[in-house]
Amino acid sequence: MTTATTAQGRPEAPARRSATMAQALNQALRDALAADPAVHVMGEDVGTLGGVFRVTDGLAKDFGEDRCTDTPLAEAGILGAAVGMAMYGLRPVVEMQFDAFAYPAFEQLVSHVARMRNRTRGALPLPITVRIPYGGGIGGVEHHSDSSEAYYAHTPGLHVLTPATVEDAYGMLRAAIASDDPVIFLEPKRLYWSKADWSPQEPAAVPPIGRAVVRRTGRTATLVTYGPSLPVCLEAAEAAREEGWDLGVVDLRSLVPFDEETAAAAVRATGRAVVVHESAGFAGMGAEIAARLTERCFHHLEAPVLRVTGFDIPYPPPMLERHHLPGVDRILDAVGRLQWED
Amino acid sequence: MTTATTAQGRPEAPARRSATMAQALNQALRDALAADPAVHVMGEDVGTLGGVFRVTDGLAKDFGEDRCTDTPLAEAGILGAAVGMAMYGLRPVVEMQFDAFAYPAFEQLVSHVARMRNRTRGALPLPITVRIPYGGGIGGVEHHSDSSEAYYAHTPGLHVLTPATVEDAYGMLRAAIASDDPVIFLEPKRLYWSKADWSPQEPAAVPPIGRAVVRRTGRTATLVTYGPSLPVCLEAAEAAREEGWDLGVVDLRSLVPFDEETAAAAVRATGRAVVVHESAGFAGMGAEIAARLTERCFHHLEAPVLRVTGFDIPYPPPMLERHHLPGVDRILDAVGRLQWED
Amino acid sequence: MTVLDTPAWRPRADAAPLLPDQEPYRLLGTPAAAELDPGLLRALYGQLVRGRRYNRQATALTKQGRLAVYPSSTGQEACEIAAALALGPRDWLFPSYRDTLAVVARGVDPVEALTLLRGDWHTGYDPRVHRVAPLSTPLSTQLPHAVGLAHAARLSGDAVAALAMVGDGGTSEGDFHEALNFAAVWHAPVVFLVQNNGFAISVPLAKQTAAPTFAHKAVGYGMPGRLVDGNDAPAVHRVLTDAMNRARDGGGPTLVEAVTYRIDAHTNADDATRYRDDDEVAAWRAHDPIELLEREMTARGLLDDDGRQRAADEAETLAADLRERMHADPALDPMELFAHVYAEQTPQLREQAAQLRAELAAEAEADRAQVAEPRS
Amino acid sequence: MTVLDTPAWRPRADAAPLLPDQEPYRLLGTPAAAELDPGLLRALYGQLVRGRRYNRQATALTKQGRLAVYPSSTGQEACEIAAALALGPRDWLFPSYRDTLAVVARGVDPVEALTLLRGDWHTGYDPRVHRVAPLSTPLSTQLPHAVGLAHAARLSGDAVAALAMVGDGGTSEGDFHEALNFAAVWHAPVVFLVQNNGFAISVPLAKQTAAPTFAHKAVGYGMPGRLVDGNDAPAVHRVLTDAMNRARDGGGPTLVEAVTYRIDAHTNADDATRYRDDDEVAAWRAHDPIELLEREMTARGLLDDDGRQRAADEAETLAADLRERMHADPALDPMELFAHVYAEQTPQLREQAAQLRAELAAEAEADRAQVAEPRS
Ligand SMILES: Cc1ncc(C[n+]2csc(CCOP(=O)(O)OP(=O)(O)O)c2C)c(N)n1
Ligand SMILES: Cc1ncc(C[n+]2csc(CCOP(=O)(O)OP(=O)(O)O)c2C)c(N)n1
Ligand SMILES: [Mg+2]
Ligand SMILES: [Mg+2]
Repeated sequence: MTTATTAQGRPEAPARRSATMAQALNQALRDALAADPAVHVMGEDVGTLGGVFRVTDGLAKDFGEDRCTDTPLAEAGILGAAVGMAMYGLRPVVEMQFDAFAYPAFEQLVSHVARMRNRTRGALPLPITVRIPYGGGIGGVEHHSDSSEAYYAHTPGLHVLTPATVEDAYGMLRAAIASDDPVIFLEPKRLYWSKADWSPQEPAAVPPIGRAVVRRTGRTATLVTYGPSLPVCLEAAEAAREEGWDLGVVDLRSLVPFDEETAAAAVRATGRAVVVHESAGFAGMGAEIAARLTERCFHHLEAPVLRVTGFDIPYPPPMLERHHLPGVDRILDAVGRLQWED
Repeated sequence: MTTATTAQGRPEAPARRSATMAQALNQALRDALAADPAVHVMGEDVGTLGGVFRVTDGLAKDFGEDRCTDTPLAEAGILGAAVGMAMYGLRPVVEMQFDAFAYPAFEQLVSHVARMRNRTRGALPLPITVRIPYGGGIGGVEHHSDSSEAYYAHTPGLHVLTPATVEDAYGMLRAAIASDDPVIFLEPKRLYWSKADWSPQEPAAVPPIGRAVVRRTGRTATLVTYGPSLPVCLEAAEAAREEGWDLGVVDLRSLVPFDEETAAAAVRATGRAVVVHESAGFAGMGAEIAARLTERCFHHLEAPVLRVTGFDIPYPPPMLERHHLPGVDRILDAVGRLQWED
Repeated sequence: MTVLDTPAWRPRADAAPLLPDQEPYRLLGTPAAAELDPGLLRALYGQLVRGRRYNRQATALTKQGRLAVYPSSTGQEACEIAAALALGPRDWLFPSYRDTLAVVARGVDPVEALTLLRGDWHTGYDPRVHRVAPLSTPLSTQLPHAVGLAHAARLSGDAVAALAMVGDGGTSEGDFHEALNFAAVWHAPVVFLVQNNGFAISVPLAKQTAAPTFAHKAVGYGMPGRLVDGNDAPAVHRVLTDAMNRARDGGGPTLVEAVTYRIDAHTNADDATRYRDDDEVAAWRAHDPIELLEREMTARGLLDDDGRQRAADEAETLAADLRERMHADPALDPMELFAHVYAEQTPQLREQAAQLRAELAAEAEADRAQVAEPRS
Repeated sequence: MTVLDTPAWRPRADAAPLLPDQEPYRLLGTPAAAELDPGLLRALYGQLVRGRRYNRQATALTKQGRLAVYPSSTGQEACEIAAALALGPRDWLFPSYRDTLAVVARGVDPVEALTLLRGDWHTGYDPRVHRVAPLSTPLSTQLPHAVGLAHAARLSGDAVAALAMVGDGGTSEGDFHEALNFAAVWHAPVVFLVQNNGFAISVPLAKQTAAPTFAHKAVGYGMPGRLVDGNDAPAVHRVLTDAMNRARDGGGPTLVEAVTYRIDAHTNADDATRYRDDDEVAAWRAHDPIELLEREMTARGLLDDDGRQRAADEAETLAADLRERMHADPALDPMELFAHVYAEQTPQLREQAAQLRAELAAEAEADRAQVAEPRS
């Protein structure tokens, strides 16, 4: 690749450069706003400040406050207003400032966002994207580290996505905004500053909504995970080599729709699986994954599908969160319990 | 038993008489109010009207409007006020008028009711009972038939109970109100008018919170269920005899805490299990039950634990609800798919 | 610059013009009534009579098992009809669950308007055709929708206003508050109509609010509050029309409280004698919206026995049509349960749809077998 | 009986006495200040100075990694301190997340008050001891708690009032609305203090409300609204004390808006220059709560250099104690994660606790092994 020189004499930006997930998300919003005048970004502090995680940085300045709007501080009102805007034909992209602060909007979400298309026989689809920074691991105080994906995944009518890589952050957010259905877009807070080689000029294409990706193939057991737990699982798979284990890792990416094909194929290949996520385990997303994969793969399973999840406790204070979060050791313990002698 | 005659010359009420679940619940509230001045019943239309299902009938008259209070129409406000009342030392019993109308209170529930004890190292326990008429099958229009148990069961800090018999309705509600922890008390709407031999004078003792009950032992497969689906499962077990199947039925009663012992023992005994509930299956309570029982019973299982649940759709309009609800045929189909030839 | 110049210190609006009058605005029975346009009065009258008849017919349909439930607006017809007639052709209506009359008066097919309550689907009409949002069951949740739609229209330079309806009980919900605040901050072209009918099911006003009137809430948001006699159809129409014009012209939102009364029980399933006195009902029967209007029109020579009869006949025609069409069983397709959940079915839904399809086929098969094999 | 006698029609309260004055209530710099009790002024002054020092020290602790984050109330000390001092011994305080100063002024240990922000537990103090509810992170959610507690006390014939604090941003939440409405309907002994500091993080007042003032919201609930200069400590104290007395005496709730300003950024992690002008900050620095009080006290001969020094020294002692104690690592027991979720652990939690216990034991074992075996 040669280095071109622009009219101004500056070397042209290289096609690939390093970007954080937050930057890729910002670029996705920027490109969506530029591509479609119906797209409107709204939420608390998303305008002048650019969001507490700076994901909306510069958007109000570049697209005007009517396209990227600081709303009053009321989450039900924000989402409810977005419903009306979508009824008019806009494509609102709502930011909830933190996971736990989306709860006030729960009724609007469950009773309207998820149901309006169905209620009206398709007359009023709601192309709303609800961006929610979620999960722990950033030393946040109470109410700043919830993993609420199970609430949303259990609500028919919603799509639930969660990217785990910089590429996916961009590609999946663009797809979410382009979707004619409401999407809960869960952004793993602690990956906001994760970096990758990624070009805003030529963002890599990513698999569509509803597709899981095998991040690593393995022969001895399969880790099934998503969002903030993906890097932990990849690390665990690396560490497992010391034990002589060859672990596969599936990144679900999309919780609804759920890509059973990909996940089940990976589990069948190893006959053993551990589901990993951060949220409380009881009636969590991992239960669905384990139950479903067991239904699909029962006769290939050498052991029950195990789960490594957060404990069934309120999210801990920051100084104790490391004990709660699924870490490499806890994942490897579970892999070890997959009854190798059988 | 001899028939005694009272001073007034009327024969004394027989010790056993027929009662509906709604009546038993009313009696439980009545007895709780009489037994403990800290108990306060509150909600929309619970006072003068006695509740839209008449579960609080007569309580305001007999205990005064300060003990059984018609609140303003605001569910978050109701539950939030109950939190404060509990902080003062009262034992509020909150009625949410219908399942879907509890969603506005979701933030208060998840962020405070479930967490206050933990947040304050036990200093502020919240002995609040939240009564929620739930589920379908009564021809209710939209938003009147939701099964929301998975949202609550996934929230650490809450107990989640659901009675399926008249005896349990009384006994479990008394236990819920007596509990020092918050209890989500899910009342199966369509069982409100179910009847049993039951005496308000001598209410039968029932197993404590956290205990499942085997309603029927079987040898060929086990149905694991709760709440409104219990009668359906019992009916299915009866019908299964025609096929030569002997089905056991476990009534969980308590979703949190979860009685793994009882359920797992029943499943191990048959090696085959079907989990039945009304709510949407995806990431529903059944996923937890199936995953957990599989973990516990894997080597006893001849087939994967299957689930028969509502579809992953918004609750249907009344004229179509019968297609959505798990019925006897659908349950028997699942039992049939448990690969008998294996 | 001193603190006195900073926004935190400076009042953001002049309170006085936002406060409602002490007495509800009325036209009927006042000298101003003489100026009212005869065409408007005739239109209101015809609709009021039709509306009342519709309520009666729908309630009868519940007894015949043709409707799951019906919340009648008898006694409140002036609010319902005036609301519908205050809308411009491109305006949007956001009704609450009791507002079927407004929906029908807006032009929605009377049978389609009852779909939710009949139970064959949720919303029976296409909201886009007459610009009528679905009848909202969860109280007050439709109010932020109205604000959002109005705001979107305003952003697009589109002179569309929204009229959102809510009950006295519904004002207690957080969504009411959030919607009004968003509307005021965004200067959105939306009008909120509180029908204060004295009760939320069984709960009377005194247990719902301690405010002087609901209209007084407006000042707390920085929008004007208006109080109107909700049984005076021309008065409600005037107040709403003015507010809608103001909204469309960029004047921002208005909160209107119409004082009225629910003559029937909460729904056909409710027993209102459990919580209210006959006296009170009688007092309101004596302040009936149709009679009030009849009196005025008769005095002005705009209505005679013929006109009364004509209105009654039209109402009868509406009722007969409703009765007839509601007695036909709706065509139901269980497979539709899976058709509208998403634009494209998830693999999970495809599988579940296949399951139901197979079950239905088996059922049909069994039915056929039963028909073929006569009972012994 | 006519409709005019029915509750739906009749205003439920007289609006005029509920409306706030146009100008915020002030004492300092007015003739009325001469009457102020010297003891009160001294108490306020000492606390204000300590409070400001506490804010500075806590912010410094964030830089040293000893606190996860700190939302300073510098500039708002008059509200914080006056709120605490307006409480009777048996009253309850319901603070918002920014109100650590009020909590400390109420008597809670300054280190325990920071537990949440240090991160060793959530609420670090026993709320029952000083009758201080947990610092509430989800905005406005504590307001209905205050109402419920006050209501419960009233039902029990217990002369206890609650003071609930919220920010200008927090007033937009539905919980604010529902709490005020419940309070008014129940006539609960609760006082709501809105600290209007001009911003909700970056969002300025004009994007938060269009109301004349927040105090005007009161009339919509049927309670009095009071507006006060939030940097005038005696004025805030007077208004809150009156309202609390009124509440305790059965007079019902009051809404108080204190106009003030957040001098520091939203938290140590925030960059306030992104959204506000230095001019505005400078204007408010010139209306500083401590200086306003100093000026008055100096004029009245209640404060001299000695007194100033004494206050500064006491503040320094507080800061030194805080610094020292916060530099010690808190004792942590991971097993406590399972101790308070329920009164009695569920079988599931017992199992999970056992798992963590085993992991900790294995970790400890590994640590011991590492210590025993010196690195090569
Ligand atoms: C969020 C919510 N809570 C509760 C209900 C149950 N509910 C239906 S109507 C009603 C009373 C409504 O009163 P009001 O707002 O005054 O309207 P009206 O019935 O008088 O027209 C209640 C409590 C509901 N539909 N939605
Ligand atoms: C329900 C909820 N939504 C969002 C947040 C995130 N948040 C924390 S502070 C804040 C701004 C609060 O502004 P204001 O109420 O004016 O209080 P101040 O910070 O000025 O003291 C926001 C949006 C939250 N804590 N709770
Ligand atoms: Mg009403
Ligand atoms: Mg503020």
